[in-house]
Amino acid sequence: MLKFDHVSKTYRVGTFGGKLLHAVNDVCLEVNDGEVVSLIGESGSGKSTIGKMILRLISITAGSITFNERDVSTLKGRDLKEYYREVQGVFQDPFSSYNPISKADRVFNIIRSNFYPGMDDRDWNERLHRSLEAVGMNPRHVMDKYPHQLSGGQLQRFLIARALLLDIQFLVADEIISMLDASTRIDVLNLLADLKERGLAILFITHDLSLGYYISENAAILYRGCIVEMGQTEKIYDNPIHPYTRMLMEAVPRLDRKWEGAKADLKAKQPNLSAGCVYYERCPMVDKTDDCRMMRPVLHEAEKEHFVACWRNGSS
Amino acid sequence: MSLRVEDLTVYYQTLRGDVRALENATFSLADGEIMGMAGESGCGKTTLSNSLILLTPPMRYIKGRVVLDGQELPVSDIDGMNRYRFKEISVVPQYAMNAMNPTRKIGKMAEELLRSRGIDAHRVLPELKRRLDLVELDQDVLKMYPIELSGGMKQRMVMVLSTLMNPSLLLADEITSALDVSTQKAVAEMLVGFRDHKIVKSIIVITHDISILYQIADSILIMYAGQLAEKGPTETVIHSPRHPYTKLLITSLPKVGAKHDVTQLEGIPGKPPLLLDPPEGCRFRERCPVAFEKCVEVPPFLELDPDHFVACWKEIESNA
Amino acid sequence: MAQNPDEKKRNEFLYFAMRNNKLKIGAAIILFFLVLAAIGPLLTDNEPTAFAGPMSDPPSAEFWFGTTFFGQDVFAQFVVGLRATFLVGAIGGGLATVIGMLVGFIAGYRGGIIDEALNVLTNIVLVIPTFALLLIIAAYLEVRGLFMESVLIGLTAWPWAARAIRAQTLSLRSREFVDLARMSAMKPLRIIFTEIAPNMMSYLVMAFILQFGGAILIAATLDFIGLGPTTGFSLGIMMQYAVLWGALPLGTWWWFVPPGAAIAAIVGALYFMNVGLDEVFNPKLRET
Amino acid sequence: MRRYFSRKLLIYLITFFLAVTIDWLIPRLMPGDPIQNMLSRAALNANAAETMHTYYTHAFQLDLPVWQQYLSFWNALFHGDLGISTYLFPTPVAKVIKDAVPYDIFLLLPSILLSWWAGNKFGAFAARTKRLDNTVLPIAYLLTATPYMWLGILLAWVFGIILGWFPIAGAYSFTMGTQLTWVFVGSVLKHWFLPFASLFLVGFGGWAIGMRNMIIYELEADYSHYLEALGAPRRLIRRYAFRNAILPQLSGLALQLGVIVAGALVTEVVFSYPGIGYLILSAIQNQDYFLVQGCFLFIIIGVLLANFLIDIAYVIVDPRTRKGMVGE
Repeated sequence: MLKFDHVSKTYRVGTFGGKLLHAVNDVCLEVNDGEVVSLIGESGSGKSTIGKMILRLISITAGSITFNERDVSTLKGRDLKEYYREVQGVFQDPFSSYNPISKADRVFNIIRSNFYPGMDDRDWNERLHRSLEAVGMNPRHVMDKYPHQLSGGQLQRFLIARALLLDIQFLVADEIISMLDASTRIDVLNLLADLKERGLAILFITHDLSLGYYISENAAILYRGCIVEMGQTEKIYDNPIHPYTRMLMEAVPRLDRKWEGAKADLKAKQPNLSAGCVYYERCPMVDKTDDCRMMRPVLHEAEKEHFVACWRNGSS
Repeated sequence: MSLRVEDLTVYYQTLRGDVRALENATFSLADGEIMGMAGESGCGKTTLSNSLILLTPPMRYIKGRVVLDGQELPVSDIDGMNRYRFKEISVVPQYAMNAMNPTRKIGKMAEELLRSRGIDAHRVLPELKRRLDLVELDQDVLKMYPIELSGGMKQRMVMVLSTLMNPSLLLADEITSALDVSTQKAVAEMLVGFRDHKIVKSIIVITHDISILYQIADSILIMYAGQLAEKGPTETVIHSPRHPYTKLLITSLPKVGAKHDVTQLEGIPGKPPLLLDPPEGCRFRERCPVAFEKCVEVPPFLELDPDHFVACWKEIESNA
Repeated sequence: MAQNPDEKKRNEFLYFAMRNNKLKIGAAIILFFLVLAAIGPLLTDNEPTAFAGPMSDPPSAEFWFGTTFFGQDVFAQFVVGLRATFLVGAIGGGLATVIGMLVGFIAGYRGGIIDEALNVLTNIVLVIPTFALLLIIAAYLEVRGLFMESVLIGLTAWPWAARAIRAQTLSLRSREFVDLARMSAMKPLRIIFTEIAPNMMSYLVMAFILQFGGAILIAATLDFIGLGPTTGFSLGIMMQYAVLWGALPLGTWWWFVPPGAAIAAIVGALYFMNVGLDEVFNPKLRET
Repeated sequence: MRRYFSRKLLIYLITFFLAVTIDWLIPRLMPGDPIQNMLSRAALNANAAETMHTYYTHAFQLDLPVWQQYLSFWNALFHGDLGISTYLFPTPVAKVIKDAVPYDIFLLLPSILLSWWAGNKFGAFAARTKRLDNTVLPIAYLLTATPYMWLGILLAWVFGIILGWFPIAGAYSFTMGTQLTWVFVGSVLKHWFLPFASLFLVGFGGWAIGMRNMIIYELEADYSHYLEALGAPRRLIRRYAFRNAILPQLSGLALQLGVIVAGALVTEVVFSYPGIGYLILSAIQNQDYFLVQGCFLFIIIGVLLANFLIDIAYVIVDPRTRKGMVGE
């Protein structure tokens, strides 16, 4: 369905655009029909950039993104509109996703005026109620309200309902529950899982490992714009190979066991070498070779359905 | 060192009247104890921590006493509290990332702050340097401006600054939420290090992330809609909580290894009440699965097991 | 609930606006002068330039503001001048705000090269002492109407508004609801005017108020040095004649005090309203 | 750092080039023919006027094709030759301006800098308490809303005519020549005071308001709350807030120059103070091409230079921009 082919994105940064920041470099990724892939990375790893590139909110510097074999970056006017009929996104901050001065359900009206101008009221209300029920909300309680009168969880489910109004096949969920309270998080997650059963493909972007595990079959770990490990979620969690993934697994605070393992090295300098492995500076492995420093490791299959980008395959 | 808080009640003034953000908070903290304070957004944890050190408008003191090391803290007297701030009680604020004056060298700012509090900056310098090594910060950070430091470095610098006078109580407000997982672990462990090196006597760690508290806190206080729900040793609160809200909260956290198609987790239906006009009695009763007619009265915060306090009539009755 | 929360956003603004005395005082003064400008000429049957009475007569029952060196009725001149001042403010200020909005929105929303180019243009017009430019252009124009002067002022005073609006558009553009609008296949212009602009109403109003006041000051200064409208009357021209025809040595203060006082009062009231609005829109400035 | 200044310099160069082009273009479009204007004052008979006209047209190269005039204008500019003033014939424009400049600098520099400094101090002071804020600041609003010339007239009237403390015209009393004696300096100062006061007061109001808003924002900033939480005295918090609030006021100064120049121009007219403003006005009234060009050019250079100096000062004073550039 959706295919990333060596996609890169570079920004000019610094007060006068002196330096180049490789937000995303050379990413290859695939999401098939009805599949949930979680993209896991810390802040600054480029995961949101990837999400925005799929949604055509920012341009692509190199490589191509294809959706059902059509190149996304060349879509214009009517084709772009059709693309949005099938691909939608939900963002992190529910309160910033709504125009503060208008009612929350205005997002539905925008969809109607742009995508279903001809539809008469009866059909539209029926379609609207169906998608609201699909996200487990009672129209009478939630319609005709200002955003600040609804909870974060409700607002996010509203956006999912908005996407369901279209004939959506692919949803980009960019950190959609990180701003929600623990208690309402799970409802939204369960909703995503239900939608998956009904054939919706989802790219679930998050920084939280446990969330990624809960809902996705496949996962990709992102670090400084590169996919360092990818494959079946169980395989990655049970037998993490890349040193960065291993460090993440140890550092994540869990409720079932206490922290052990070495203290993280805090003196990490900013790696300015763009050639070698991006994790070179902080990599704890003792026998780092010249390859690590000079050549960027390529994703190769360490075991079935489990790829890793590390010359030493993490064997310390 | 010991902290005793009795019936502390603080409201927020707004146009539509007072938001009753904190109601009759009563708890105590032993010497050397790291207490985690957790709860969803708007439960009053930041109000409680702010009122211990900087109770300024729009917060309004209603009633309650705070006793630190046997001395009563004049929390409602903004100027009177100055004597205790920084020396007896200090804070690592939520906004630590931009807590330092951007146009001043960090060393210079620290010096002026110390001098303004009547402390000879020169005498403290060696100790300051020693603590920079403790938090793995290079000493020439003092000659740099805050803009030149990364998020994690600024966080640790503020931790060192706030604890320079060896306060007996340190309030650490959401100090890990803005950090990456790896720096988060390091900073949290450093906080414990501050207590172990006797830099501070005891710490209150405020966060919405309970799994961090499980790693570093000795005891955990759970709050809900401005009321204290439960306080107890970390192990008991996490693995055998007694307050219905804590139980639902812990079960709704996805643990690594929980799969959707295997174990479907449950959220808590409904949403926290607006505190402008909160429901009578226990404020969780509208969402509580075991609520019954007694819950219309405010449940007392009783010690049902040794050092395990719960504010819930169901539990009180089952205990009797 | 004490108040129906449904309309919380809107009446919170009204709630504050009604209580903000800076806003109320400013608005009252502006209203007073507007009324004066509207009904003023009806109160006196003298033509502004007619020789209606004794020369340099101090204010009296018959001539409320006294007469000029030529015996013209100062009050008649004053109210006509007021109209001109409000007109210049409206047209000049309005034009500057509109250009500022165009430049600010496009630069803020589009970004990239267009933003860079518009920024350079804004900086150039900001750095060039536009008043000296106006001076020369005005000298060139044989016949100068009030409208022409206002347009000229509008064309050179827009950078302030452009900078403020661009900054606000940039911050709003990164908000997620704009991305959501783009994903709903909304055209950029529609996004600007239905999503971004309504959220910065406060900025647009404040920008207009500042441009309105600024235009009045520039126009009065131009008129004072004789480069104002050749047809019609304005407060600046009054002051020019007063100084030219020795109002100072003669001590006929009633000739030059009222026009200047009116300008200072109007522009001052506008700035006062602006601060009041600022307090209503961002609570930080409100005295706790 | 280097790129930052080269980008800034680029903008100033483009501005200068554009301004000079406008400066050259506009007088050319002036109605009427300046040579004719000049000659008509000489009241010559018909054919003498005719030959004089062709001679001067040639002398002033007005017969050359337009682009050649433009090029010669640029190279004359670099030789510092701004042509001959027809209004004050035959003195060269450059000399006329050179005489007027000292008065301008003497008037503008102190009034701008003092009003900026005093306005900021006063604005910070007024932001301390609600009572001060509501009683004292309205005066600042009124001051900044006052047209420069009106304040000048008022001061001239009250202090000049009624009280008679200060003269209200010229730069020094007409009875004495320009020689360096105490009496002369005394007279210059007395003549200078009212225009200075007028410029000072209007500017003062504007800076006070700007500072009041800026300092309130800074006092609400996170670093202020942090200092409060650590029990730092109000004095230190206010000092830091002031230091950070003054920075935007510095860049504000650069942007205000255009408005201040207009104010100075008009104030000079009120007090017939022989600065560039007074000069440019009389040049326009006498349609003296070259003098107008020269004055306008000088104003542009002055404002651009000031802007550039302020930009440099800003980078030195504000570590954020300086360090920001060097950072990642």
